[in-house]
Amino acid sequence: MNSSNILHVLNLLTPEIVLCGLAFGVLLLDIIFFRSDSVEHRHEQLGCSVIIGLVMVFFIYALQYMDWQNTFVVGHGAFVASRLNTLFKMAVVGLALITVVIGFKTPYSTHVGEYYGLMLFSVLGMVFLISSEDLLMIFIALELISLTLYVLTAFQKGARRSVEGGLKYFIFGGFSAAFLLFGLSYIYGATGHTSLREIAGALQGDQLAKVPMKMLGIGILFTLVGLGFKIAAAPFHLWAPDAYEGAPTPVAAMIATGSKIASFVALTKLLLIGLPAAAGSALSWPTRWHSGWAGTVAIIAVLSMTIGNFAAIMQTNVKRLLAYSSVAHAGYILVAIVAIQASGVPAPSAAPAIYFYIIIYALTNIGAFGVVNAIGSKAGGDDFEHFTGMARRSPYLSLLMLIFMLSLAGIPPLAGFFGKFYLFAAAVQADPKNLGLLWLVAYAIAMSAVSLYYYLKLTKQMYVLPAKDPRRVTSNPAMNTSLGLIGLMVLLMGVFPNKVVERFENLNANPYPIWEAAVPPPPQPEIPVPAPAEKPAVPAPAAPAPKS
Amino acid sequence: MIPLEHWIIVSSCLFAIGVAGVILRRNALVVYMSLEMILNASNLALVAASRYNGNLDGQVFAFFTIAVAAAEVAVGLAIIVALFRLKQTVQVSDVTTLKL
Amino acid sequence: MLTWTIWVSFIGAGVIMLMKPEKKDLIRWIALVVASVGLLIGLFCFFTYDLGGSNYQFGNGDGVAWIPQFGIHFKVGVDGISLPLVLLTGIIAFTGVLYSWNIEERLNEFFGFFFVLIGGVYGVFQARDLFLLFVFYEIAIVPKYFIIAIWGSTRKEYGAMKLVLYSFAGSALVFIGALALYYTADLPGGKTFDLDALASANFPVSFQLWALPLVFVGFAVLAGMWPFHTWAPTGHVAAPTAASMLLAGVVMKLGAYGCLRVAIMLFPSGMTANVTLPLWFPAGMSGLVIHHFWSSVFAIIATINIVYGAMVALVQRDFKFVIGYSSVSHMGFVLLGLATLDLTGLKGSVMQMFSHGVVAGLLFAVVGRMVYERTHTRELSELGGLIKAMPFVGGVFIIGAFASMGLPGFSGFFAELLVLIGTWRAFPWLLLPIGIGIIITVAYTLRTIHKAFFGDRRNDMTKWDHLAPVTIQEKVASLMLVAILVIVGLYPPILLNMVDKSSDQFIKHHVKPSISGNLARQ
Amino acid sequence: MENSLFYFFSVAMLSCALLTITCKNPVSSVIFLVLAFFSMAGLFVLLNAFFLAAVQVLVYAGAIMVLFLFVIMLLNLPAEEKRHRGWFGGAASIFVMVALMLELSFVAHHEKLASSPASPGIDGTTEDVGMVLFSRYMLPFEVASLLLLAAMIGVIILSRKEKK
Repeated sequence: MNSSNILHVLNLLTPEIVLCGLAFGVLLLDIIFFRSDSVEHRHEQLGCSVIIGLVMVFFIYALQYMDWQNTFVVGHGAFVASRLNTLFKMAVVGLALITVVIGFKTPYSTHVGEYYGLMLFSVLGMVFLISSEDLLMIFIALELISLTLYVLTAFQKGARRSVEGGLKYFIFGGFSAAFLLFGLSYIYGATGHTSLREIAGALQGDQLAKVPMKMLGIGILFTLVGLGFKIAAAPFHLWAPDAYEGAPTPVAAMIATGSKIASFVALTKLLLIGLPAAAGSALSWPTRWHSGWAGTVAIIAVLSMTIGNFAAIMQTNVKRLLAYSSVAHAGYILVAIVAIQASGVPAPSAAPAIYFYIIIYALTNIGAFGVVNAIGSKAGGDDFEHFTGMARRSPYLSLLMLIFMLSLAGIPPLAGFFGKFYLFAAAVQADPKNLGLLWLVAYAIAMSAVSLYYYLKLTKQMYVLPAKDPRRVTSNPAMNTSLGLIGLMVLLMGVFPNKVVERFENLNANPYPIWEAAVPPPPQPEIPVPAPAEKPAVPAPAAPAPKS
Repeated sequence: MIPLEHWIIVSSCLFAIGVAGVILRRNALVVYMSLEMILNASNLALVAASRYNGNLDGQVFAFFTIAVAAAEVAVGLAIIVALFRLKQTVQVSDVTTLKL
Repeated sequence: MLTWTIWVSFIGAGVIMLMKPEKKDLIRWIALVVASVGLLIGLFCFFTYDLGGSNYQFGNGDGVAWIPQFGIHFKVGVDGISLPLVLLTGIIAFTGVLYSWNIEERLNEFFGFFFVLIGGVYGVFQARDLFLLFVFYEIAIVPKYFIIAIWGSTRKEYGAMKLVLYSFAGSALVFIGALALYYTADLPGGKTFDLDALASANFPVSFQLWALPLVFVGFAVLAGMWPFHTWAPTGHVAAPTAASMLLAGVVMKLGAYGCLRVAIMLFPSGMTANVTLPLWFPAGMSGLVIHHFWSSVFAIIATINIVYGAMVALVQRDFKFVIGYSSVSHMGFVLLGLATLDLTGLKGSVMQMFSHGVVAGLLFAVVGRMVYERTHTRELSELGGLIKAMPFVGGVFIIGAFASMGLPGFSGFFAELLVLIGTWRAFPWLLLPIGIGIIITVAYTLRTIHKAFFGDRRNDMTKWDHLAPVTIQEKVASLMLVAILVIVGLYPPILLNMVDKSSDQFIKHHVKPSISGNLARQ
Repeated sequence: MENSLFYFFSVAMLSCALLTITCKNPVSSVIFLVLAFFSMAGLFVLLNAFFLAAVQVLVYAGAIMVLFLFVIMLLNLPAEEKRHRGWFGGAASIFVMVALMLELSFVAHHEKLASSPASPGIDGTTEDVGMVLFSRYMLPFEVASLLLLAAMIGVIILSRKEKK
């Protein structure tokens, strides 16, 4: 690495550096200037500075997004800067921004600076996870996210729920991280590489014969278990309801949205870029079922949809309901992940559909958590009974919640409907001649019909039952505005999804040139890799039996 | 020369013991120790694979794992201390406010 | 221009939703204006529909690209089959607002949900793109829940949830079928959801044989097809008057219309193909061959609907349940007409949709609004002798009941006659049970009229002395519905001409080319 | 020589690990785990990973386990632990353990894995590891520093006593 090279890398990393500086800045500001102020005051001042900083970072990403035509790779994939990644980073930063806004007037702890600092570190972890295409970086970034979120979950030290939620989250999370690491070590052991593209190279063509496939299979299985914890897919979801319920609502929102987006992007990349050759097939069981991760993911998807939806029916706490519903939604997304490589060649719409859906999902969920925070902090809790008759007490927030719930249930014209349509259409598209994945899609559609029941159960509390306590519930204008904007976006992305879809399909399909080691585009690239940005150019053949 | 197979077998045995520990023990501290064992099992596999693959990536990976494990243990112990201040227990099964 | 019926309803819903609930009269008048705009546009189009012109009119040609990545277009237009249903929606919406004049509670939300539902229904009847149709279909589902659960009566939350879950499960079946057919259709113009293009796709018969029942049953759930009809009586009974009018009058037609416009139009061969049932037989026989398998199955189910609905209606004690089950019974005629795949049967089916829409609206209005709101009971044994206290209501109900029985001179007569002729051609062996069903229909209708309005002399008639007088809104709405029944009954061509034209086109273009058998004789 | 050392360290490590999870007293668990980690360091030396062996002793056995001991002493935990799991939990964990061991060993045994280290053999000296660490893995290294910082802040917040 020569000096101009390092400068270029720094240039690529500008927003991350600014974000890091912001985290340090918030910590220092709190210690140096605001130590003696009241908690509310510190909360306001630091919150404002974080918001300003995040807006700045968001705009730097936006500039990068508009500026770039190429994909830059730093350190063999430890950091990949592409437009698609930047889009996700914008989403994550935007979600963090909303998280700060919805938690604005509800201080959970006297450690305000640390609260925001840890939140920003978590966002940093998400940003790095999104841009990593390297097993090591994926692991470290995931741990950065997890550790900060463990602490943030237990942040209300005086509340038993919070600390217990934190402990449960930590134990399950630590277990999953250990599984993930063990899986990664096997993948490394089988292929000898940590970079996803090098792994894919080691699995291509005649190289494949040299790879110990059973060992690789074990590695993939354990990695899936580890990442399954992160995305809260059943049967690895047990932490989710407790962590969501125990954590302060903005933190729960972060766990449910930002960290989900990042983990899904990492999972998609790992399977799509690194391991397409080991996909196997999950088409029309049992005749066209070949062992590989596709089958495993299909089973996890079925379990998630079943357990998530049926357990959600029994919940009487809104946050737990959202937790189980997020398990179900992870299942829907996994349906499309199965389809990525279902018939040996990548399904063209699968990856964009996943990207579209996780954005929609995150947007809807952060809105829902925002409403839960606004209502919960005023009504004294987030059980169903606290939401009874809310349509009379707070028509605006109730209408927004109605929109978010119906979007999650997949009712048009809201974004959730088109998102589901896109996911399932992409899944069927994987094998259009024989409709090989229709069994999975049909199951998913049936389960989403079940989901309407519990979303309506919550809205019933708000709209149908009479209020016990007639006092009105209001929230501050900043929160109202941002939640309203989210509601509007959920509506607009459902009515006019074509623009967004177009963007994702372009980003996914257009093979922007990739420049290894980050050299500005016009001069000669050091190692131009002839692969498209998000998928390998040569469709790898379905692997024969990668695991026992 | 010891074949790679033996290293992997030792590593998987350690992994299995760690998993059994997590399932068996209700004391959060011992659960943490079992988690450490799993991480170490992975380290062993990484370092062995690194030696037999002929690159240093695995060793560097293991180095990072140790750093991450240290951070993780510190956070976990801090949560336990916070919990202990509230409830005077470190038994996982005593965490009952939340339903499983 | 007809598209404005959709937009006006949605905009109206938004405006009303944002108003303060205290301004009740203003809300009511705005709702009436919104409904009458829809009705007037519908009427205008109805009378200007060019019988000599192209089949689809008032549309936007080949549509506007909406989501081009999936070949989804915003493509609307009506033919002689859907235009009467659009008009019907306008009529029911208008009279529904009038009958809801007495609602006091959360008025803005009520009319908000009401017009979202109406807008969705208008959309379904006008959509010519499968995706668009499905979107509107689902938009129409959720408001029903809130209308029933908030403003309903008698187990309202249960009834509402059951209704919504049944409809949603049905639409899930349609969704699966839609995805499957989208990718199976091998069209020169690429993948599309355009219904006309899909209709020319010639799906393989083996595909049609399983996709047809999926889509047909999915839609027919909403049409009250046995054995998925159980949502209908509970839902109708639980719903407030305007909602039961809408449910029985329009929403059930959505299901039947979907069966026609999607299932039969896209999969005609699925209806008529022969199926070999792999039964065990003595050596030499391979199995039982059933001709026109799905067509026969649906015809039999429709007959069950007619007979079963009538029989259950005969033993009901609750006035509203009688009407609820009679709806199930009458929807059987609609489905039967569709299942015949015969021009006359199809015409009868469409006529029956219109006629039953008006009749059901009228009957539910009488029972839910005019009787129950005054007497606060729907038990037939407690009613009785109402004709003296409310002669107007009694008269209207008797006319409606006669129309529903299918007496000549009312719209229902002609509709059922056509369906029966179609059935005679396609499935003559079904006429016997249908005949029994019609006799039972006469029986329960007369029984209800007798019990509710004349009744036992021993009953204490004085308790009805202080009933509130019938309001002007109720009178206007009732007279309007009665007038429509009579006009269509005395001069059927007003409706039949356009129905005839489009049904003929439908059979000619979609059913006949792909039929090997001799089911469609015209 | 190498073979016998390998078997010695492996057996020592696995038995110490087993003892760790079966001991009733958390303090003895910690001691056994330290022993297991020492054996692991020995295994690392056999793999020529000298730098890692040192780190293993310093960080794991030296720092992390001391932290454990420190917390156990701080909380003054009772030696006896109630066994809530009963025989079912024990049987389940033994089953899982044996199944995992057999499955993973079976997989390792049936793969054609390398029988001898790659040539040229690589040495995990501090210099070699450092070279890789600060070139290719520069960025993860920086992120790891953030991770440690975040963990530090979190630990301070969580474990400090609040003034009432």
